[in-house]
Amino acid sequence: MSEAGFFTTRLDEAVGWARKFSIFQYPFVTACCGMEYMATACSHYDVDRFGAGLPRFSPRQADVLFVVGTISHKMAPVLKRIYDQMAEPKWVVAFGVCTCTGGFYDNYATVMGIDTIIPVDVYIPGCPPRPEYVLDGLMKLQVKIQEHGVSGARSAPESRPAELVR
Amino acid sequence: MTDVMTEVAIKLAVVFVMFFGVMNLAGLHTWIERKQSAIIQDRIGANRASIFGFRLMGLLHPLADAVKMFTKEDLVPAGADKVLHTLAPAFSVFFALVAFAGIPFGDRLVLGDRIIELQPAKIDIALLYIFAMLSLGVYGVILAGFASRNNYAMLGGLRATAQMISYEIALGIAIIGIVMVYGTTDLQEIVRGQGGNYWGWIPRWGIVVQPVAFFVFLTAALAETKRIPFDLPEGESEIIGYFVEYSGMKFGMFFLTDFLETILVACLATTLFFGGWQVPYLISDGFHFPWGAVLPVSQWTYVLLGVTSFSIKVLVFCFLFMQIRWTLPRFRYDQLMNLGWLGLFPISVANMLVTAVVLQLTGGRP
Amino acid sequence: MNAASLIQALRDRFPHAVQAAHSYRGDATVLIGRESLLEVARTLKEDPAFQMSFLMDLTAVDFSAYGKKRSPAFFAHSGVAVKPSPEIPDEEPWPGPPAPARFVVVCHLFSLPLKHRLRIEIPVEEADAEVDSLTSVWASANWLEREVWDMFGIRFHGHPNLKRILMYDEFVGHPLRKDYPVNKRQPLIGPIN
Amino acid sequence: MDPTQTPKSIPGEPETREMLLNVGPAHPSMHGIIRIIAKLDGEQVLDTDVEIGFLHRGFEKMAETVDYNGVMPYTDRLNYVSPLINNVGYCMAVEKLLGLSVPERCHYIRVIVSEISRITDHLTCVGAGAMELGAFSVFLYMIKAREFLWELVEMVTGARLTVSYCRVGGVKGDLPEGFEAQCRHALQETRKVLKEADALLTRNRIFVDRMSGTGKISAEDAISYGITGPFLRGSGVAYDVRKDCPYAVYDRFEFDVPVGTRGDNYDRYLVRMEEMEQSIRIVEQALRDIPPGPVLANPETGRPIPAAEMVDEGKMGRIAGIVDHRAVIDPTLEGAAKSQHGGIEAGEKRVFLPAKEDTYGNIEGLMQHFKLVMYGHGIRPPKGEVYFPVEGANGELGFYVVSDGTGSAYRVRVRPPCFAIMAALPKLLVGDMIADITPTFGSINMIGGELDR
Repeated sequence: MSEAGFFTTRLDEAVGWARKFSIFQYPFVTACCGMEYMATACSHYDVDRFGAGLPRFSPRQADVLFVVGTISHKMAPVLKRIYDQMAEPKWVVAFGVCTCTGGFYDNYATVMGIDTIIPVDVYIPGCPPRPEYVLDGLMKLQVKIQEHGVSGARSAPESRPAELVR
Repeated sequence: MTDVMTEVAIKLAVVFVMFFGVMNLAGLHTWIERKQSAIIQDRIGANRASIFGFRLMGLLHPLADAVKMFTKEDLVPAGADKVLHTLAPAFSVFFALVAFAGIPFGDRLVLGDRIIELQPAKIDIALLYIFAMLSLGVYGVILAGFASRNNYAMLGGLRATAQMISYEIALGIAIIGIVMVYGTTDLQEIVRGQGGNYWGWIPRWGIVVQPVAFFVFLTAALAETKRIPFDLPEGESEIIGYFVEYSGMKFGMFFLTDFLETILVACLATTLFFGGWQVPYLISDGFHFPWGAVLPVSQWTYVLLGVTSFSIKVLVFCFLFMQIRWTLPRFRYDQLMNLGWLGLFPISVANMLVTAVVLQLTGGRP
Repeated sequence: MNAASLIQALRDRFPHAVQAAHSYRGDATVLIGRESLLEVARTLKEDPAFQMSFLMDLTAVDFSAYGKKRSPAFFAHSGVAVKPSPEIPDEEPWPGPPAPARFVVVCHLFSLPLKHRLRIEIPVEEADAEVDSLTSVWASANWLEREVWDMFGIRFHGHPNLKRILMYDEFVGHPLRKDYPVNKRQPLIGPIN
Repeated sequence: MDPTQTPKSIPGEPETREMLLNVGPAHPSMHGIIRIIAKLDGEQVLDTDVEIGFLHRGFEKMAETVDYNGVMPYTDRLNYVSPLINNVGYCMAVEKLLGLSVPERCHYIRVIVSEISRITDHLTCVGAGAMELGAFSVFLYMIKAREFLWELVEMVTGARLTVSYCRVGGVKGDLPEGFEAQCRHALQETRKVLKEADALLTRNRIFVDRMSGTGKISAEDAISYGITGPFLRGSGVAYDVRKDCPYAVYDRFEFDVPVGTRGDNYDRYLVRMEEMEQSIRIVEQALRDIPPGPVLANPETGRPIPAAEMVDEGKMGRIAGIVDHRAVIDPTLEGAAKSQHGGIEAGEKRVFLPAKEDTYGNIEGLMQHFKLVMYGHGIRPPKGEVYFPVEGANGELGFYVVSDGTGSAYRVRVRPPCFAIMAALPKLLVGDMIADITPTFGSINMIGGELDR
């Protein structure tokens, strides 16, 4: 490692550390998964232990967009807009099978995976995922945030490129 | 010349102590609040952030929050007034901070022939000054609401305006009782006036003389800090709040203001009603207990005890506010107005009149 | 009032409006023409003999694929057919869907004071899919009719605000019709997946 | 808009205008899927327009594409706060269509799980309502109690939330060992939490002031809007499907139907709190009275014949339990008697899935499982249409099923209880303040899956 890089690396690490322990989430709760989201946030599982216990209902202030529950085609533009309104750096967690792939609602009304609309960082499958899965997903997100760094680009989105077709 | 320099240095030191204490307490406040709510709610609360493996019971989480907010993108919504949008949070924090200048946090310290007042700024009208600053702080909220070009923020701003105006009146009139009793608006003098005991054992604190004023003050002051049950301008679940369009550190500044104001109100309540830095039975040369025992203490110990006593009282008040925050639901707009104008305002006026009459009858001594 | 007497009472009251009736599995059902729907509905709600205070549900069935549904089975009659057990009455077989009409609008009524239920079915042709709105009788018909319009494309004459309710305005077609493919998507944004 | 209500601008006075406020669909108290466009005069709501459909997932269309038991997972996701009641409702509708009667123990189990679900639903509703008023701790207490009940549900069904516990003709499995003790423990914990919540809310002046007098609806209006459940009972109408049209074994239990008097949010809160008590009471009675026996029985013999036992009996020549199946054996092994297979199946009423031991352990069980579960197989009810209502957590939850005699339903329609209440929302909100949108909406207990399906 070059000497000039030393400071940058340290800074990256410090900022990554701060970001991963201060996750203000925007819960975009639509459906069944919301119940497990609640369970995760409440006393038994307590997501606040990871520093993610402060949901912000303004996308401007949120760091992580938790998309919780099925997204229908009617809802898709709203989701996209919320994502656009968020301030950088931002991450997206797809919570539950419906947001990951559309689940068993393979029909005219639902979006087959939100990664067709917005990039997704962490997928938490399950219908709905148990709180333990959610905590696991959150820890994976923390690792990802730590690796992101202050200047570095986001690690490549694990999704198909969003192609806007009207 | 050197005299002036020393004077300035001492003043700076005092200001620094106050500033340092307040800012740290504000940081700590978030941590206490998180932990305290966790205890109320059968949770553990934030505890994962660690440096070199030290978790310190989650004490590092506020630090993480602060660093993160500094590195977050700052957004100004299209159509918003850029200047005002930026000014608003600065306004808020600035006025909340400068208000602390009037708070005495200890008795005077005598170093040789130099007398150091443990109060950042010695102002004769400290009480009025603090109120003025509190009122100006509202402009931050109003500006934030109006500059954001967002209906929710606008509603928040409107609510804040109405709430502040109505409660400041009750707050002011409640305090007049205290001012009449102690005959001054200088906070240091008010605190000094609270030294000594009634009948030898009840401390001569404001709450003993003005119990009604205390409860009016506490309620109105709670409203002033915009916390539950008076958090209408924020109202998370109804209107997201006047800061809905703020991101990054600008939002952080509003966040900070919230805590600063809580601490300020706790300081005021302590100063006005709980004897400020007074310790029961302690006068400048030592403890004089009601049963006649005397425990002499040195001057330094005396001052330090005063500062400690002040801090503990402030913390107790902060804790009380948190306890209320996690227990009660929120008022509605009209109920808030009713409580302010039909409840607190008449009570405080009546309290003022009764105080005046009693003072007249007793010849001006409490 | 049990199902049979309820149907009889209705037949006596509206000899021409009631086209058919059955009480399959004890559910009193009458088939009435759409021209007399409003009159029947008002009477059912207000007449002390019926007192149908609730319009519990209003929906429709598209019978265009009835009997033509391709079974996905290897054998047409695969699966476990079930005959009813003796203690449950099955004296009256189900007459089947009303023949020429494609749609049937189905209302479920309930009388709170008399505790009886009634199903009204109104056959509707595809070419002229319009029924009188029941909003003037029961307030609950408002959204339910909007949903039927949205899902089946049946219009309701006299409805104050007949527009889509579950789908978005840009959506073309009516998804619960049998000829709408189950996964034909019309996304607002994003690819057609 | 009524012109008399619109404040006119007077020369010299500042102009007053209404403000349009768009609440939702992404709004903390709108549960994500409602848009309320409110016309405001200051804080007062003059007019509202409610838009729904943001969670339309095509339940009714999907139900037409899968077999009868395959609809079960979709019903879980209708009212996802009390999925067991949906399961029970759908199963009982199909059983009515089939003309099946299920064993007594199964009825009791269904009652127990339904009531547990009802408690979880009301807990969530009251808790979320309190949270939206700012009393955050109450919400966490409620969810804590719900967690105890969910552990119980998980113990019975194997899943916390999307349980798919019922089957046409019974339930998936019997109550597990130690259920009763665990259940009593969970109910005790729930009672404790209810007491805490009661202490924090019921006589809390701020809470009472916020709730009473807002979101008012009269009994006549409520009936006209088709509102049922706690919402209707809050308006003083004692309509409860469990009492008025009893299903399963509800007529055997003693319980009260709480009713309100004023039809405001506070009454609905009280009704819900009391209903949880009554549900606990029902569960306790059911636990006391539950008879032993099969949970998935052949209605003909009254007990299931495990396939293994059937084989063993057959080997020993004791075929009394088997003869009534009138099996026709194919004489040529080439399928000449295939046409008669319909006849074999017509006598078969074992529409339930066999126990897993049987499925994995012997060929008869496996075949039965295959016939019921595999794609293209499954139950084939007679042609017909039925409507079956149960008391869901929000009101009358009705399933209307039309069968064309094939393996999948021709049409499945749900009568969603909160759809009717949501239709009345504009009426409830007008005249109140913005801040009242939250508690009124909370008292509806809108569940997206059920509302938009």
